[in-house]
Order: sequence, then C-alpha cells, then structure tokens
Amino acid sequence: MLNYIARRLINMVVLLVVVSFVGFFIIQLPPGSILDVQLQRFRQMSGDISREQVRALEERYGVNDPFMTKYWKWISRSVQGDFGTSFETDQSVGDRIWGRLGFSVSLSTFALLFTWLVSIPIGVYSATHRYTVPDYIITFIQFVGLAIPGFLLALVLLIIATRLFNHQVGRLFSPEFIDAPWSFARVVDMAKHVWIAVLVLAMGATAGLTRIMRANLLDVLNMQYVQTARAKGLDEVVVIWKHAVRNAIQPLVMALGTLLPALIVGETLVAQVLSLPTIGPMYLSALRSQDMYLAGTILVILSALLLIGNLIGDLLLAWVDPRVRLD
Amino acid sequence: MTVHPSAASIASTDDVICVEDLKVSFYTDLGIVRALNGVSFNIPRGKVLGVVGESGCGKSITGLSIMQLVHGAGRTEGGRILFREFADRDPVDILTFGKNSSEMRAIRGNNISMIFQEPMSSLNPCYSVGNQIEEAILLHQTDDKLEAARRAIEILTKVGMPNPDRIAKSYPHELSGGMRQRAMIAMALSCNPTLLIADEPTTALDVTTEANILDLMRGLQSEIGTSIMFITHNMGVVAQMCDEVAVMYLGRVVERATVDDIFYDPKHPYTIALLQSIPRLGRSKGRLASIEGTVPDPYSRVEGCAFHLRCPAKIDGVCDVTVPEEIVVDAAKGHTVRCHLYS
Amino acid sequence: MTTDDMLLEVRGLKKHFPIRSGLLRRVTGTVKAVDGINFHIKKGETLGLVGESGCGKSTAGRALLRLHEPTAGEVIFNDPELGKVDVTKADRDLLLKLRPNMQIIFQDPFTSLNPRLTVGQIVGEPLEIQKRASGTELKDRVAELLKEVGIRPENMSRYPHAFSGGQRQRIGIARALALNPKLIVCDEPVSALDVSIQAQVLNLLDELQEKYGLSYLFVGHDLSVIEHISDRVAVMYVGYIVEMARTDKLYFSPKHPYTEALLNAIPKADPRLRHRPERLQGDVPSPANPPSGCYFHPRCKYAKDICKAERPPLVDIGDEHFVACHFAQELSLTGVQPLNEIKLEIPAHKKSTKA
Amino acid sequence: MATDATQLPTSKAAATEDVGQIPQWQLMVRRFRRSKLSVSGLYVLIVLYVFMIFSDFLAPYDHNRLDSNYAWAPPSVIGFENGQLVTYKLKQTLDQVRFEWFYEPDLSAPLPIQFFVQGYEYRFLGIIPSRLHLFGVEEGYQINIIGADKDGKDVFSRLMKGSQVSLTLGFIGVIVSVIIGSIVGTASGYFAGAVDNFIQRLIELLRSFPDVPLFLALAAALPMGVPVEVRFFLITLIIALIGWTGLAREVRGKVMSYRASDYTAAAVAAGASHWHIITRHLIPNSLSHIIVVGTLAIPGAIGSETALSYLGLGILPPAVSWGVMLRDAQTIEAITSYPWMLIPVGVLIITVLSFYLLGDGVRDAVDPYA
Repeated sequence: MLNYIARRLINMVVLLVVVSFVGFFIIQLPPGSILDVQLQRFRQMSGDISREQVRALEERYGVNDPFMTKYWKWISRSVQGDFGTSFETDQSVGDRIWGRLGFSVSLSTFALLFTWLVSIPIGVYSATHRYTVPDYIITFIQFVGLAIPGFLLALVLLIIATRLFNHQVGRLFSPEFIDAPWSFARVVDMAKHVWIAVLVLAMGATAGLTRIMRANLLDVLNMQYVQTARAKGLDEVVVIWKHAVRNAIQPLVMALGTLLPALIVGETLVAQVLSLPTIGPMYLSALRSQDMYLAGTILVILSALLLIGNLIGDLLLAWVDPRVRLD
Repeated sequence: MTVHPSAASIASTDDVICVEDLKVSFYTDLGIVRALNGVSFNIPRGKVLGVVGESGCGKSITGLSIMQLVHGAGRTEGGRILFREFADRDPVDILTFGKNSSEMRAIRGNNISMIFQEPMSSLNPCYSVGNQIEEAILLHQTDDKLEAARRAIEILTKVGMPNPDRIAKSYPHELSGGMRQRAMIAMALSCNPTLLIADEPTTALDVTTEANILDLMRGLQSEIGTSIMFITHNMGVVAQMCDEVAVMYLGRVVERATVDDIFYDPKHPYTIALLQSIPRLGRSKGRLASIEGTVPDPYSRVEGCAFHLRCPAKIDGVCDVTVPEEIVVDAAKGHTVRCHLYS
Repeated sequence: MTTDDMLLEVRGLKKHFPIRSGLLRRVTGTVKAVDGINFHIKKGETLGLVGESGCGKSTAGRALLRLHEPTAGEVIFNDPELGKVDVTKADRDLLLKLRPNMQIIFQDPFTSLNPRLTVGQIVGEPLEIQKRASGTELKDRVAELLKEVGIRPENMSRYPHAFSGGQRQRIGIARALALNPKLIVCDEPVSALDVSIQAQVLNLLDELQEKYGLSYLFVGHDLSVIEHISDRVAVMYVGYIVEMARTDKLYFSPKHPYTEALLNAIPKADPRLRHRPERLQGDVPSPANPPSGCYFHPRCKYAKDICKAERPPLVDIGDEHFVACHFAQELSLTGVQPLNEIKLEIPAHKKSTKA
Repeated sequence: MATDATQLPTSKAAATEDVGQIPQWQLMVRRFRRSKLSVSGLYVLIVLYVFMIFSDFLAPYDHNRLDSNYAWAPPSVIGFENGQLVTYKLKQTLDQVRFEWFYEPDLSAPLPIQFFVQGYEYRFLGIIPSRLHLFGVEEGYQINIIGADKDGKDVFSRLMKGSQVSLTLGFIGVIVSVIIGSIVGTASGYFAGAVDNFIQRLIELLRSFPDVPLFLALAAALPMGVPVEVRFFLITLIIALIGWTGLAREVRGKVMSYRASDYTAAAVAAGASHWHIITRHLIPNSLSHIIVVGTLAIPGAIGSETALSYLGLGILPPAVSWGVMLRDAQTIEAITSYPWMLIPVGVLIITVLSFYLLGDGVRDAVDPYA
C-alpha cells in the first residue's frame, strides 16, 4: 500500500514536470505578450516612453529571453512558492490564485456533495424500476440535463430568483459582506448567493452519474451474491442498499478524483454569468491577455489537482472494495 | 391439459416440499420461454432428491421458484408449492406469498436455504465471510451480535474450515473456490433449515475439491437431517449423493424414482439414453451411445412429448400429438414415468 | 521423408509468465505455468493431458502450437514433407508451412467463433490464409468440411448465433480440419457441452481420427472423458507431468499418489459403488509460489523427508510408464475398479403401430 | 459418418424468416429500432442536417446583413390576405424613457411573402453558385420569422448559417479523433510490449491535463486574423486532439480482449498475418464499439465548440456559429425583453439531446447486455 502510494507520487511528480513544460509551451505560443498591452497603456497615459524604459520593462518581464530560460525562471521560482508577478496587475500570482482557488474548491465540493446525494438515490430508483414510466421520465430529464448548457440554466435561475423572489443572487456575497471578516452571518450570506452556482455546476455531473449509477446497479443486480442475499431472507431494501449499491458505487468513487477538478474548471462559463470570483474567469482572462505566468501556473495547479484527485479516487476505491489490492 | 396428481405427489406428511403442476414462463424480447410446463415432484423429509437434466430443462428455475427468487421477466403461471416445516404442521403454499413479503422472507434462509453454482460470485466481495454468515443468523435467530459471531465461527468449524476465526475475518477473494463453497454451505446451514436447495454446488470445482464438498454435504445432511434438493447434470454426482432422483426434460419431470431404480431400472427413453451416453470410468472403449439432435430452442413449443424429436422409440401419431401423463410404474417405491410406452 | 511413427516430441517445454511488483514494477517472480514437460505423440494416437484447473495443461497445448511463445524447450514435429523440425525455433516462413499440420479446437463454443463472420467464412478462413482455395473451389471445400462434421452445407451463409453449443463445436472442428492437419490440440472440447451432446462430439472426434489418421493431444479435466478418448494419458500437477502411461495402466494401476487421489475423487455413476475413500485435503498450490521438493508433498499421505527436499524426475519404470515419484516402485496404490456393466436398452415399441 | 446435427426441426412453428442468416449489424439495427426515443432522436437529427444542407437556400438574408430599422425587431407577424401569405411593414417607435425601440405591425400595410426569390449569392454545397432563396419580401423591407438582433440581423438567417459550423465542426472533430483513437488504440492493444508502453505513457501525460483548461489554452494559442476556414480547421483539430485519448484506451481494451479470443488464436494457428487478424477479426468487432463511443462524443464536441465561441476563443465574428449567437443571449435583459434570442439555444439543446438519445440507443443496440 505504502509502496503503491510512493510509486504513484513519484509518477505524479514526473508527470507534473512534463505537464508544466508542455503547458508553459502552449501558453506562451501566441505572438505578442502582455508587455505590448502594457506599453500601449503607458503610451496613452504619459504620451511617450523611452527606449530605455521599454528595455527595462523587457528585462523585468524577461520577454526576450529564450523559451528555456523563461521556463526555468518560472519553474524554479514556482517550486519555492513564488509563482512570479502577474503582468496585468503587478500582484503576486500566488496571492491572486489562492483566494480564488479557495472559492473554487469549496464551490466544487458543495457541488460534488450535491451530485452524490442526488444521483445515487435517483440512480438506484431508476435501476430498480426499470422500464416503468418514472424510469423513462428520469432518463429523459437526465438527457435534458446533459444537453442544457450550464450558463443558460444559471441565467434562467437568476431570472427566477430576481423576478419571483426579488432575491439578488450572482456574485458570492452581498456588498456589505464582500470585505467583511468571516462570521456566521457571512456564511449564511454566502449560502444564499451560492446555491444557484452549486445547482448549475452539479446539474451536468448529476445527470451523468445518475446514468452510470443506474447502469452499474443493473449489472450488479444480476450478480449471484445479490441472489444469495435474497436467499438469506433479507428485505429487498437491505439487499439493494447493503449488498448491491456498495458494489455499484465503485465507478462513482473512481470518478470522484476526476470530478472535482472537472467541476472546478467546468464552472468557468457559469462563473462568468454569475460573476463569481473563482479561478475559471481568472484563467480565461489571463489567457486572453497572454499573462503567461498566471495562466501557466493555473494550468499546472489544475493538473496537480487532477492527479491528486485521481490518487484519492484510487485510494478510496481500495478502501471501498477489499478486492483492489494496491501493491 | 388435465392435471392428474401422481402417486408421488400426493402431499404426504413425510414430504417437506410438494410441487404440483408448476408452470413458469419468461417473457423476453425474443419471445416467450416456457421454462416449466407443469412440474410435479416431492421431496421426502430427511432425504436427498437429485434433480437432473441438461441445460435448459428448467431444473434451476424449479429451485428458484421454491425460493420465489425467479427474477423480473419470469412469471409463475400456475401450480402449487406446498411446504411443510414439521410433519405435524399443515403445509403452506409458498406461491401464495408475495416475493418480498415478510412470510416469504421468514422462510428464506431460515426454513429453506440455497447455495449456488458459482462459489466465486455467490459471496459479496465487499463484506467479510463472517459478516455475511452473521447476517443470516441475526435476521432469523438472535439479536445478540456476539452470539451471532460465536455461532458463525461454530458453523465454519462444522464445515471443516481449518482456521475458522481467521476465515471469518477474511474476504471472499482471499479464499479458494472450495473454501468459498464451504463458506456458502456454512451460511446456508447457519439457521438449521428444513430444506437446502443446492444448485449445481460442485460444477465449478475441481474433482478433488468436489469430492470433499460432496462428502461434507452428505455428512452434514445425515447429522442435521436437513432435506436436500440437489440440482445437477452430473450422473456420477447423483449416484453418489442422492436417495431419490427426478429427471427433467424441457420443463417437465419425465421420470421419478429411487436412485437405484434410476440407474438399474430406468424406464424413460431419455433417462436410458442419458445413462448410455456418459463415458463411465473403467468401461471398455468404444462408441458412446448418443442422443441424436439437440434440445429444441427455448422459444419454440413442441407438440406432444417434448422428447419425441430425439426419441428412438417414438410412436408416430401418438408421441408427437399428446403429452404423456405421469404413469406409476412401481407405487411402493414411488417410481413414475411420463412416457407413452408405458400407458 | 521419414517413416518414423513418431509425430511430435516435446522436450523440456516451459512457459513462464513474469510477475511485476514493487516500486519500479520490476519482475519479482514468475508464474511457472508449464515448467519443463516431456512427452511424445505417435501418429494416429491420442494423448490425454489431464489435471485440475491451473495446472498448466491448456498453456502447454497452446505453447507447443506457439500460440503462446514458449519460454524454453523443444517441440519436434515430424512434418510429412520437411521432416523433423523444431517448432519453437521456426522462423515466420517455416512456421507458416508447419501450421497447417497442427491445428486446435477450443473449449468454449460461444467465444471461439467470430460472431461477425458466417459459418462459411469461419470454416474457409484457414484455406484463405494458406491460399489453398478461393471462389467456388473454396465454397465446395467448405461444404465438404461441413458435411464431414454433420452440419448441412446450406448453413454456410448463417451466422454462429443461429447454432447450439454442440453445432458450434462441430463448426470449430470443421475449421480445424480445413487444412488437413496431422495433429489437433483439443483444448477441453467437450467440457462446456451437455452430456448428450458431449457423446456426439466425442464420437465425431473418434470417427475423424480413424478416417484421417489424426493424432490428438486431448486436454481435459474430466477423467472419464479422457479415459474414453485417450490411448495414453499424462497427468499434470502444478506445471509438471507427474505420471504418464497407457490409459488402462494409468487408470487401473496408478503409480503416483496424485493420480490415485484424482481417480478416487471422481463420483462414480453407480449408486452401488458408494464409498468414501480417504480424500485429498488442501488446495492446489499456486504456480507462482510452489512448495519445495515434490510439489505434491504437502497433500501427499505417503510423503517422507526426501519429498520435501528433492523434486523427483519423471522416469520410465518400464513399458512406457513414466512416474515422477520417489516411491513409485514401492507404493501399492489403488486405481479404478472395473465397473459393473449395467445392461440398458431402450424398450422398442411394437412395430405395428409405426407408420 | 457423423449424423446430421442440424437436420432435426427445432420448431414446428418455424419462424417465417431465418434469423440465422441475418448478420450482426442488422440485428443491431433491429434492436435500435425498438427504442422509440432514440429513433426520434435520429429523425430530428436528419431534419436538422437536411436544413443545414439547404441552409443558404432557406435563409432569406446574408447572416451579416445589417438594418438599423429592424434592431431588436420581434418575429414577423404572418397573415393570409388576398389568397397569399403576407407579413406586415413595421411601425418603429422609440420609448423615450427606457430608450428602446418598439415595433408594431402595420396591419394596413401588408407585404406579400414571395417564394423562390433571388437574393444574396451563395454556393450550394460549396460548389454550385446560386442566388435562389426559398422566400423573401420586397427589397427594402425585411422578414424576420424568428426576430432580429440588436443590429437588425435576421436571427433565422444567422441560425441557418450558424448550423453550417455548429453541426459540422464537432462532428468532424469527433470523426478525426475516432480515427486517431482507433488507429492508436488498435496498435497499442495489438502489439503490446514497448509500443503499448509508449502509447500508454503518452495518453497518461495528455490526460494529466484537465481537459477544459487545456482546451482553452490551445484555443487561445490559435493565431488571430486567419480566414474562417483555417480557424474552423484548427478548432476541429483541437477537439480531435483532446478527444482521442479516451477512445484509444477503450479501443485498446477491446482489441486486447479480441486478440486474446479463441477465434483469433484459430487464425494464428492457421498462419494468419498481423494484417489479416487486424482487418478480419479485431477491427470489425471493435467497430460497433467505436461507433458508440463516437456517437456519444459528438454532443460533447458540439458543446465544446459552442462554449469556445461563446467565450470568444472559438469561431469569431463576422463568421457565425450557434456559440457566437449565444453571446447575444447572455444577459437577463436579452432573455426577458427579446426572448426570441433564445431560439438558437433551444435548437442547440435539441441537437445535443438528439445526439445523446441516438448514442444511447446505439449503445443498447450494440451491446444489449451492458
């Protein structure tokens, strides 16, 4: 077991190095840089900039360095926890990212909880009532859920919330709480705002997982040990929830690892619509303005999350299913 | 078709189970499969009844019907299954209980239990062996968890597990096929059932393991006095294990007799052909007598005697028209046969 | 050209599978599925290879056809044209020439036929591969082959899903016959079939052997079937042959304790022969981690100290009876009792009622 | 001689047709037909694609034709007067308070709808030049059957033009990724060993990137200011590049199981070449699975294109796709005041839904026990 984790961790580090390299390469691909935007702004403000000033800026941002040097500067500093300075705002990349990432992770965790709480019972119901009208309805709703773009649902919910309940949603906090220190009232305020985002984020994943749960449970229900459990005289409810669901849930556990990072980045569009201060919109704007250190860092962090998520998924699976031996 | 209760199926107080004219069909996408077309037989108290037949003859469905475990597409369309727990009690018709009714659940695992063919897949991989045995004990016998754990270890010892405490804590995948089948037997016998239905319990095992499991079942059977319905396709196993035999072909019992009569005085052409076609150990080489043709496909309906398509003694105009009735050949020994040759 | 009546000689055949584990996925062990076996098959003869699951009997059958690449050993095949050739060392071209003479039939009739091809395509495939026939010639040959195994040629355009297990097994046999082989490896060909169908297929194999002078390596676990079909039988235990002899010798006077235990374990199809001899305890050891010395010693009631220390070689104790046991000459073991012949006849109906 | 095992009648009520003669794919078609929802999904898709093929003919105007007189014009009112279909000229008034245009059809000024009119020039199927359009009204006026946007562009014409991108880009992207995935997966599963190891490492690396961010990064790296066709091609490539890994893994698994099958062993025993085994046994058997995975991947790919275009990283104006059109529908004001701007969203949802239903049906038909 420890052996397995050690092997996976080494593998992860190697992958992260390669990912950071490839990711950085992709991100610095577009011609031009944030410097051009910067210079534009300077020119508008102070009319003219001297050649020396430009050179100083270039020096500072390392714009004219060869690719390997740029990469090395960035990665060596990143390892020490210094992700460099964002071109756009002159703020430390680290500071900007951590705050938003925190929101993203908590938002996605809520969404994940919601997904599980909803998709497992519905999947179970759907599988145990196969070919009945409710099953068909659930199936249809699932497909509609998959087909509706998240941002649209966000908009519709936004309208419903504003028009029907006269309730200002969108954003994460009411204006009076934005800079307030954490308190119970602030948490309540956040919950009031965040439910739409959680709902929208969870929708697609819920539809998908319900489908998976249904299919798996149908498989498991054909297994001999389910018949054994019935032959013992157990109530059908116990047969399903204790003996069948426990086995059918494994792919969901495995999906857990990939789902969290998927949700974190999946909210990009939704966050745009709801103006949430999460990592997605930030990544997008960094890409647009070719803020390569910021974008690169986010990409690598998200990859790390994905890899960690996969590892957690595998470990959970080993815990849920005694057959999975990790050696 | 009229139903004649045969001599053997008259519900005697000595029978634990008396199945009468049981009919089960499966409604599938490809058509209706009439799995059981009026199955009648009885299982005497404290005896081992072998149910033999080739695949598709309905032997497993019969076992599952007694447990009311036939799934989804299968429907019971007639007949009775009378179960008499004790000789001095009135029989109950199992088919009048709902599949998931409390009455049925009180019988399952407690009065009638079942073991299956695949020891590899009949235990839940997520729970320890001990846990799965205790589950049945807690359900039917006691509420005391410690007592249940104690009894589970006791029964594991009884089925010849070398290290019962350790086995109780291990998971199914850590055990070999033979060990798992022992664990299944332990689970099935944990509540001292009146009847044990064993659906090909040794088919998936190697010969040496099979021999051990058969010895174990025979030993426990004479010790506890449980009646066994032993479903198998292996005539050798029948000869070694059973007291009485019911031979099935296409959803009907075609011959019912004591094990000696089945092997030494078989009546139905199918039984005879079956015995002739098996290579027997220690018999001189030579051509095996084989039954021509194959079992008709399950979606079709055969007129008359189901075996007439392959029967060397078929009577034209009779066998392909009328379904033979159950004929008593020897009332004393309860030997019956469904064949026009004996009418 | 050789006039030798030896068809196949297998010497020291091994097939090991690596086990990888640890931090760097290094090979930390091997599963010795087949661990150095020797046997031969004469022309027109059937050698039965019997053993419990996991003993390596199927792997051996496939390794000698190079369906699994053998780890070591020689497989000398006496080809009618090329003479004696070591199959394990044959290059692509030579192998292509050797293959038609060595064919295989499989256990599972449901997975051994490609569901997307018609019966005609399946049976004709070997002929196509070897470029032996095409067009109408191919069709005629396929029809002939199907007739040979008892399938009507009209079924050529049908797909496997339309056939029962026994019929599919016949189709598999027709495919193996297509190239006029000398040797057919029968990998448990009847163990998935119902008893009545099993007899049909065994009879078919007998007839074909007689007609074409085929040799069979018949792999199986059912000792009754093996006894019926084989001239000689080899018993395998954990990757190794422990006893090999003429069928009647092996069954009536076995010399290896494992053979004895196997024979005793078979449930006899005769209720008057009910007895409970001493049974073999314990499980078959894993070929990844076999015991020391003679692999059978932990379960053997006759085992002595030497059995723990030394693995006995397979030696000829006379009359082509090979045994791998330190005490082969000393032990007196019980085999099969000659069976009470039960006279059974299907009662005939009075002819007068027959139309 | 062996007895004829097939001679015996298996059934008195023999089926009128011989099921045994029906190849597997036909049995699959039959199973597919049983699923009503999936079949209706297929029909909807056929209609959508037929509309796409004739989109230029059906669209009355060029998708970028501006007309400030029709800014935010609602769907035209259609009437029936003097034996012909008519619409009406619009009375445009400005709401001085909210500064919004208001339109009212002038019922006294009917505009006959003309059929098979000459309009802007296009190339049918990209080849045949034509000016023919199904319908239109008198020059100087506009008919907007599903309204107009803020610049007075006809939403219906844009919807039609947009379908040319939205219905093909994701589709082609998936086809490319299916081709790459199948080839790589087959090679990986069949040759095993070092080849397999290398491919598996590569896939592992690609899958270590979270797909959406990688997708965005690649899209952002696309050169600006290239012709629409080039951009279309590049985005297709991105979709293919990101999608193939999953398919390659699945195909590899299937190929490995088919390679281990007894019928493959029988072919090897007869001396078959790698090529023979791959083309005769492995690909035909994997094909149905590949089709299923492909069909189920299309809606995702369509969604990806839409999302990219919506974010301004995909298809860029002046070209139009449904994703581009969504940008106009992303505010509460647009949805509440000009609900017809949601019609493209509706069409998108129906398309994606139909693909899901189709894919689900195909999967059930191919593998009825899964």
